[in-house]
Order: sequence, then structure tokens, then C-alpha cells
Amino acid sequence: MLTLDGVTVAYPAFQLGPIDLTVGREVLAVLGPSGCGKTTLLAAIAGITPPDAGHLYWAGAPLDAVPVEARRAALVFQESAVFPHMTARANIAYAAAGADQVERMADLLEIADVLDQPADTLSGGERRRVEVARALAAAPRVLLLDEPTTGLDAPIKRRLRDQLRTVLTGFDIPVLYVTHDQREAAAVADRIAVMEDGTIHQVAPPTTLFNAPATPFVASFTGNDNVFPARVLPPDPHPRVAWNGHVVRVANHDFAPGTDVWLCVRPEQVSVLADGDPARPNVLPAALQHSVYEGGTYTLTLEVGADGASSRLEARMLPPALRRLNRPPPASVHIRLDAAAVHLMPRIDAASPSER
Amino acid sequence: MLTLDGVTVAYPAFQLGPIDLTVGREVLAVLGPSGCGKTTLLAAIAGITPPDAGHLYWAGAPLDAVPVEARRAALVFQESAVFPHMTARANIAYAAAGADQVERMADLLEIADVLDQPADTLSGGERRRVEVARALAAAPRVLLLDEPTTGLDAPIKRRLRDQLRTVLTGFDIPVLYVTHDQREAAAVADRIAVMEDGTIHQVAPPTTLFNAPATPFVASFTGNDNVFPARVLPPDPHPRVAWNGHVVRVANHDFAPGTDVWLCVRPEQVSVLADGDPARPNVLPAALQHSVYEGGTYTLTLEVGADGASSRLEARMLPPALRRLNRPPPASVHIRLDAAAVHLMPRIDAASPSER
Amino acid sequence: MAMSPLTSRFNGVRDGFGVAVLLGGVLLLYYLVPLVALFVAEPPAQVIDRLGDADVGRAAGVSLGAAGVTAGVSLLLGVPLAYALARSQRAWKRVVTALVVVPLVFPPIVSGMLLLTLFNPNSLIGGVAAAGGVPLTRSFVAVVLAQTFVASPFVVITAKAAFEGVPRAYEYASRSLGKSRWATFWRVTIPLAWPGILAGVTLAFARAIGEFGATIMMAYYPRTLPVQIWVAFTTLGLDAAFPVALLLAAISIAALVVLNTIGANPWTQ
Amino acid sequence: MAMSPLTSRFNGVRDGFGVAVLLGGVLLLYYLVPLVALFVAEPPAQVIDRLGDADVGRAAGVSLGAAGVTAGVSLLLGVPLAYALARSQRAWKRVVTALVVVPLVFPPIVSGMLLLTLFNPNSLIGGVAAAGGVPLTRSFVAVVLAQTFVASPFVVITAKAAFEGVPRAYEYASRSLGKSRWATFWRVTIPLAWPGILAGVTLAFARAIGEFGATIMMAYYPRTLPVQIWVAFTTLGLDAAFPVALLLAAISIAALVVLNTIGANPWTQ
Repeated sequence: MLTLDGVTVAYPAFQLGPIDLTVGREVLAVLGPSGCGKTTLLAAIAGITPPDAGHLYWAGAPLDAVPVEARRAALVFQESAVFPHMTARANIAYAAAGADQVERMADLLEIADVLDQPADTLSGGERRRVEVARALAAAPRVLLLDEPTTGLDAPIKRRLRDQLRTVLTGFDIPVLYVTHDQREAAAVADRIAVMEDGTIHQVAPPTTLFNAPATPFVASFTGNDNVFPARVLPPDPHPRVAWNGHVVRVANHDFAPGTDVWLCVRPEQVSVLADGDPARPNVLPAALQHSVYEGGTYTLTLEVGADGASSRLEARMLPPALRRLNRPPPASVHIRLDAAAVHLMPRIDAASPSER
Repeated sequence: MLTLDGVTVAYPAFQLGPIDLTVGREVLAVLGPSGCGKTTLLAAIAGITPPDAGHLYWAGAPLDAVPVEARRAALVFQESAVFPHMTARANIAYAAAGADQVERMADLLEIADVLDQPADTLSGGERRRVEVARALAAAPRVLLLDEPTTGLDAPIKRRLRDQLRTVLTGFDIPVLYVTHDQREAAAVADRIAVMEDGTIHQVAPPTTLFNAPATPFVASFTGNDNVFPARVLPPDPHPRVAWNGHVVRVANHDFAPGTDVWLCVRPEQVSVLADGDPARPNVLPAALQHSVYEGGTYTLTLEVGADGASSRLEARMLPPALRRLNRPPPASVHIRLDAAAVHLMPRIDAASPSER
Repeated sequence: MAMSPLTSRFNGVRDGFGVAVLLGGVLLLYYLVPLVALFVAEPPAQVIDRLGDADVGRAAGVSLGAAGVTAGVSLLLGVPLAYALARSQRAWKRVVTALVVVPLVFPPIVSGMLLLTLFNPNSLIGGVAAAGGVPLTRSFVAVVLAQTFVASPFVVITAKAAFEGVPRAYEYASRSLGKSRWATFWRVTIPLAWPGILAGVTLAFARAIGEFGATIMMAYYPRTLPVQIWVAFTTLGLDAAFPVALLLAAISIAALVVLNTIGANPWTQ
Repeated sequence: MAMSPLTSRFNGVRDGFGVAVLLGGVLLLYYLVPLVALFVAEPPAQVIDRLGDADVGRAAGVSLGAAGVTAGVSLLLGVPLAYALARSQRAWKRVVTALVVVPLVFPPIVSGMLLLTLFNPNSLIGGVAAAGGVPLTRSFVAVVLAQTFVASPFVVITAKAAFEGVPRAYEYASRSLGKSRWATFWRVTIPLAWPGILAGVTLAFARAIGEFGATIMMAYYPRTLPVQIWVAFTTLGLDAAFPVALLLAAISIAALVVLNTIGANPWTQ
């Protein structure tokens, strides 16, 4: 088990941390925009960048004085650090305890047929797999993957991602998997840590993170721009908020009545109805403005509100459901929000999250 | 209107074309994996790379002898070619006819507030917008965009994409928009051309391309791995095929009974039912093996088949539908395939497309 | 984030690299000590006195003048060649580049001898020129000829690298915006390559002003500063040569400062 | 796809760039003609005859021996310094790099004078060494000292660039796999930087063997090939010096061929 206790790395123009984090035998995705400090975090764990403050522990023992080569935290680099002057086999053998281990890793990552190629003749996907095989051949205590699928074409990326999930599950060690792709993070990880500007916003399992983001940044970075100001109402006994002149039932929360909050709901959780009964709870009239086909799914833009206040809401639909809806935009429709999927976040600053 | 007639560019290890293509006042996305010749195609249109064979025409007049600077085909580069020794304003003014045009373009692309910054202090997203503003300021006849959103973080990418769609629609000129991201292509383009190894597999509007791919490659590159061998049966009068021991009604087609074909159906078009009546057409028993949360949507893996033949099928579901299904894997379920969404492709080679 | 986390903090040079520091330190000391000696070996009064000498003044004039002309000629002839080399994919590019490098690796004395063979008054070219009143040896022109041969390749090589460092995307973008090749060259390519070109010219100037072997063969007269040092050393001894060397060293160090200020010193990138 | 479509076919050098071809062509011709002259100016028989001379043989021995030792010393001392410079972010990196460049831009005659000031038998160091039986001027050691000062920076600068060209990711990856810093250096860094190091050593060798200004000040005897050329030229004339120059030129061209074969010629990258 890897523990980070207040780990801080200070640069002139950027500071990572303080980071408190515990990683068990799991795949922890580190998700965030470029420059948020993801790679610096890996460098601190690997021992490349010593923290300016805070400590690292492995199973309770401090790591601070342990040099890179003794940490057993194997790194896989973004742009691939497969040694170009060796074959794939020599790369893996470089780290492996024996020749049979090379074969085992090659089988595991399905690169047995390219083992004797020079590294610089490998394709992008093969190179990443060789590097993962090499890292695992070193029998690491921790595996650190820095954007292992970056720069690959979509189908190869998908295949590598699925393969990594299978392989990593089998190894049962702490894995930090850095990525900027929220879909990849969700598909591959047991838990996701979302970072911005050197700090961690939230650490949670994928479904929690996507459906109950801790901050507007987490919502936005997980592809959810449906974040709106709302005010908590007294329960009736259902928890409720006032939003754009409507009363909306929401998931359980800890806010006192009268508190200003952010209301958020994922586009996938918004049901669009051709005919709805606005007398029923959480069924609201809406204007369907347009829909965009995004390859597989449709994103619908809806205007929702009453009494002069209104918000632009996105909904996601699959083609069969849109066919059944049968309301080409612009059209008047209703939306239904599942109370359990309507999540509240504390609203501290007054600015709209979309202005960030 | 831009016309390509048998345009071919031959390199020692790679050949583009022959390409026949007509681009009207539309956004044509050019979609394909890296190295498929997308950028070479733009270079041929811009006049940078003269074709070895074939001809280019603008409104019927040949372009072959027209040099780059006289083609009025403005290029926007993948890694951004904003001139680093100028401010954003000077970059746009470089191409513009007058100062008011600079302001107009800056307003259009929402970069008015960074106009006087040196280009090398701009963020990635700003740089792309400056470059698009500069290209449009030259009043081009054709706009050529080479992966304009590459390397940007997801939320910025989404915003730029939406902005480009709006701006480009307003300009009403032929736009070639090169990308490797099928979602982006679908969202931004009127038509999509899918390329592989220097040739165009299919040119079609997004929904056609995604739902009725011309080849297994197009299916795979648009995120659809549900491609399976099947055999055409005589109509009853519904068009039908035999697939894995089942009889499946399919969309209208031109294949003769007995023909070997590829059957394909997008994951979003597969309905998963808790209780289905297999006596009804296109309702098949299936084993739900596992489901993966991919951030917003779930991808379900199902085994479908009878009489010893079976296939692994993917289905995509939104969280509310999965909640209603209420069948945690592994489980026995049924799937229903909408006949109109089951598409057939010619099967020439015997290999499975997944072995490609 | 200003710095990449994987390159910004390498804290390991110290541990275990004592050997490197020791071996490298010997070398550094070997570069440093003569430099220190240069500035302390003779009392300033003696140096200033000797620099007032008319011979030294004349030699300084020849050196600066000839090196300036050499730098100008190298710029004028070298930059177009550099651009052609940088922007060509043809097979001749390799052959021509190899030819440009020849004067750089050639011993200066050999270069001087070859030029003397070509330009001496008994040769075809030298004879015609001398008859026309422009002697190509033992003249200011001879100094420029010698310096240009050994120094101009610096402009070609450095400017070529600078042009190669300007992504073609910039040029293609400019032309796709309707600007001609010529306008693109002046408004995009040259401004971006300028630091490298300037560095090349500075290097050529420094090389020219310090040139000895080729110059002494082509032009014992008029004396350049290096030749003056040699003459003073062989006729009057080390002490007499010293102040002239100090002057020449100062010019070289000034050129080095210019290079580092431009930020495009090709030696250190 | 082997080539990037935006860099592989630039068909425009020809049109409108006649000026570049003309100006550049003049320069190329100026490099080429002396080279041609070198190989045609004297009949082969005469050259071979002169090369049989005992003086020439002795000078060739001194030159090759001293340049070899210089190359070896530069490798041993220069590579560790280059690695320390390449892998350090400290402020002293800039200062030290500037110091290393000094001998490269210094006029050779000045360098020779400084070394002579330091190492002549009347100086502190030179006196002690001479008393110990190792005279530091007019000796083989003197030649090596002169050559090392002017030539060894090539190894430092070129090897530094080569080390900087090895991404640190490779070293970090190796160490994260449990390999020590030392093992990483030998198994990852050195193999990847090797072409550059070799190029630096070749350049240093070529510079050393052609060195004239510094050598003639430090060691008129024993004669190196360049000094031999100078002596032959001043005592017997151009024709007598020519065959020796041909020999020296051949060695330089051989070094150039080695550089281009390694594919890491720092002059042309």
C-alpha cells in the first residue's frame, strides 16, 4: 500500500499538492487537464522529483530516502521509453529475472510475434505493450503509467485499454494510471482521482465521480456541463431545490434549506419525453432547440425554465430512443429528472462554472 | 466547388489515391487513422504536393498549374502555424484586407481579448482560434483544417469544435476538416470521408456512415466492432439473414439469397431486454457477460448464438435504461435488433474483420 | 506549468559522479588557467604602452576591416546557399553540404597553400588579377580571400540549421494565405531564422579575425593581428607579443558574448 | 508512411530562386576549385617521391601520434564533463559551457602564446616539469598540450549535445526498473549517445592534426605535418610543401568521411 502524506513539489510557476492519497491493490486513474501536475505526481512517487514537503510511505515505511532504483515503482512513459537500441525482447529481458519471464510477459501482452524486432520498427501500440511488459517484468511493487494510450488511433486505443484492464487486474498491485480521457479513466480504473492546478478535487469510483462530482470542475472534466445555480428548499419530505422557477426533487444531501448550491445532472440521466405530465414531480416543460449526432449518441440542447429564469440543458440519447421520441427540433417537449440522479454541490463563488 | 479527379500522390512506401471527390459548400470531414494520407490529401489540394496523376478543378477550371499562393485554399495546421514572432493581431492582419476585418474575425472566434498578446504566450485553444481567424481573414475559396483540435484537453476541445461548427456554417465555403476522431467528425461535418491506406472507403453524411458503413474498416473506425459473418436468406417477404443459427430480419439490401455477407449493427442500436419473447422476430436469447462504465454510457458484452455458433456482441446503454434492465452480469437476457438498423456489407475476404 | 516535471530537477549529478567531476575538472582547469594568465601575466601599463605602437594599430585596422568584409561576403553568399540547402530534399544536398564542411576540417595551413597555388601572381587567376592592379596575394584582398575560405562555411552551416529550424508549415501557411514565396521569405522565414544567421556571421567574424595559418601563407603583408603576434614573438619575444594577443583575445571574447546574447550559439546548443 | 507529406516534396527551389543559386554557386565554386587544385596541381610521381622523405615521415609520426593521444585524452576527460553539463540544470552550466567554448573561438596563435606563457621552461609549471625530465615546450608533450587545448572542446560540445539528445525518460525508466545509475549510464545512455561521442572524437582528431598556430608556438620541434609544411614552404618553396599538404588533406578528408558515415556530423545537423 502506497501512502502520500502532504506531498508537495514547488516550482517557480506551479505547485503540486499538498497531496494526501492512499493507493491499495487497485487501478487508480489520475485524471486531469494537461499541466495539472499528473506527471509530477508520478515523478514524486517514482523518486525522480523529491518532494519539497510531505512524505511517501510503502506499507508504512518511509520512502523519502529510497532512491529511484530501489523503490520498485516501474514507470511507463507517455511518449514511450522503449530503448530504441534494443529489440523488444532485449527491452523486456533488461528488466526480467529470466528468459521464461520474458516469454510470459510477451504472451500476456500479445507481443510474442514482434519480440525479435528492433524497438524502433514497432508500431505505436506495440511499443506501449512492450513497455508495459518490461515494467511488469521487473516485478514492481507499484506500476506508474503516464498516458499509456496517448497518440494512438481510436480502435487501437480501445483495444490497448481493454487489454491493460485485464492484465492489470491480474497483477494485483497498486497502479497509478494517468490520463486526460475521462472515458478511459472510467473504463480502466477502480477509482479515479481528478486533479486541477496541482490539487486533487475528488477521489472516487467512476460511477460516483461521474454522477456525484464534488466540484463543478469535476463535472465539467467528466463531460457534464449541466451545472446550474439552485437554492435548497425545505424537504416535503423529499429533498427539494428551487431551480429556474421550478421545484425539483433531488438526491439526499446535507445542505440546510436556503443554501445556494450547484445543481448538476449528467446528460445521460435526463429523460426527454414527447408528452409529459408537468403535474408529476420532476417533469418539466422544455424547448428542444437542436440535436447533434456525435457518432452513436445524440446530444440534445434544451432550454428549461419558468418565470424569466432559464438554463440551457444537455441531454444524451441513443438513436432508438430518439426515434421513439419523434420530435424533430425545434419542438416543445418535457424532461424528467430522476431525483436520485440530481446531485448538489456546494456553491462558494458566485461565478457560473461555465465561465471558468 | 472543388473537384478531385483521380488525384494520386506516390511516395516510395505509400500511395495516396487515386482520389475522386467533389466538395461543395459544406464541411467535409476527412476521417482516418494516422498515416492514412489525410494530410497528403490537404497538401495536394493546397498545391504543396503536386499530384503524380489526376487533376484538381475549382468550379470546373483546372488548378494544376496554379501555385499555392494563388489557390486561395487557406491551410490551418495540426500543430498550429501561428507565426511566433508576431502578436495574434499581426497574425490575422497578415492575411486580412483591413483592420476592421481583423476585429470582425477576432469577434467571430472570441479572441478579441488576446489580440495584442505575442503568439507564443497564447494557450493551445487560443492559438487554434487565431489560426482559423487568420485563415478566414484571407477570404479563402476553400478552407483546409488539419486536426484543428489535436492535443487540446477534452472540455476545450468540445468548445472549439462547437465554435468551429457555428463559424464554418456561416462562411458557406468548401471546408475539408481532417480528424482522427469519429465523434468530432460526426458533430462537425455535413459529410464524412473515411480513409485508409491512401484510399477513400466511403463518403456519406454522419448518420449514414455510422449506421450503414460500406466496409468493416469504416464500421471499426466509427467505433463499431459488431461485425459478423452471415448468409443472406430468401425474403419472407422481409429481408432476412442466417446468423449464428438464428434468423434475423435486416434492412433492405441488394444481395442475392445465399450470398456471404458481413452483418453489422451499432452497439447503440442493440436493445437489451430483461424478458423477451424469442418467438418474436429479431428477439434473440443472449448471455450478458459483463458491463463496463465508460463515463456516461455502459458498454455491455453479450454472447449471442445457437447451434454451436456464437458471437460476442456489444451493446451500449445509458444509466437509466441499465437501471430499468436490472440484470447484473452474468445474466441471461434477450436482445432485440431493429431490422432497419441491421446493415449488411459485402464479404469478399474470408478473414474476420477483428483480425485486421 | 513552466517546466516539465521530468526534466526540471535532476538532483543526482552530485551523488556517485565524483569521477566525472574530477576528470571534467582537470579539463576545465586546463581551459581556465591560460585565460587567467592572459589577463594577469603583464602589467596593464606595459600592455597599453605596447598597444599604442603604430604596427599594432595598422594590424588591428587590417584585421577588423578584413574580418568585417569577410563577414559581409559570407552573409551575402552564404545565406542563399544555406536556404537552398535547408529547403531541398535532392540528393545533391548531401554532396554540397559535405563540400561546405571541407574548409572547416581542413588544416588552415593547407587551405592557405591551396589558395596560394591558385592566386599567386604566377598562376592563371592571380596573374590576370595582378595585371589588372588587384594582386591576390600579399594584399588586403588576399586576407579577405583567405578568411572567406576558412570562415564563410560557418555562416552556411549555422544559417542552414536556422532555416531548418523554421517549420515549413509556417511557409506553407503564409503562401496558402496568398503571400508570394518572396514575401513569405522576408516576412516569415528570415525573421524566424535571424538569430541563427546572426550567430553564423558572428562565428565567421571571430574565425576570420583569429585566422593565422591560411593568412600567413596568403599575406605575410599587410599584417593581420595574428601575423603581427607571430612576427613580434619571433623577432622581439613573448613579452612583446603579449599585448597584441590580449587585444585579439578581447575581440574573440566579445564575439562569444554576442553569441550568448543572441541565444543562438551553435556551439552550445 | 515513411515521409511526412509536408516536408518530403518541396518542388520550389528551382522557380524564382535563381539568385540564391547564383550567389551560393559562387561560394561553392570557391570551396571546390582549391580542392580540385589540390589533387591535380602536382604530378603523382613527384608527390610520392617527396613523401618518401625522412623529415616528412617523422612529422607524420609526430602528427598522428600526438593527435591520437589528444583524441584519447579528450575522450577520457571530455565525456564525463559533457555528461555532467548535459544532465545538470544548475546555473554553473551556462558559465562552464561558455568557458569550454572559449578555446574554440580563440585565435590559435593566442592559445599557443598563452600555453607558452604557462609552460615555458622559465615558468613555474614548465620549470618543475623540465627539471623532472619532461619539458613542456619543444617536445611531443608540448604538441599534445597545444592540440588538447584547441581540440578537446569539440568532444565536450559534441558529446554534450549527444547526451542531451538521449531523453531522460530512458534513464528514469531504466532506474525505475531497478537498474543503478551506473548500469543505466553504460547500458542505456552511452550506447544511445555513442555516435555523437565518436563524432566529437573524430572532430577533435581532425582539428588536432591540422593545428598550426598553437603548435608552432609551443613546439617548433618536434615538427608536426603543418609545421613541416610551413618550414618546407619558407625554405624550399610551394612545390616542396605541396605533397605534405596533400597527405594532411587526405587525413582530413578521411575524418570527414568517418563523420558522415557515423551519421552524426555535428557540422551538418
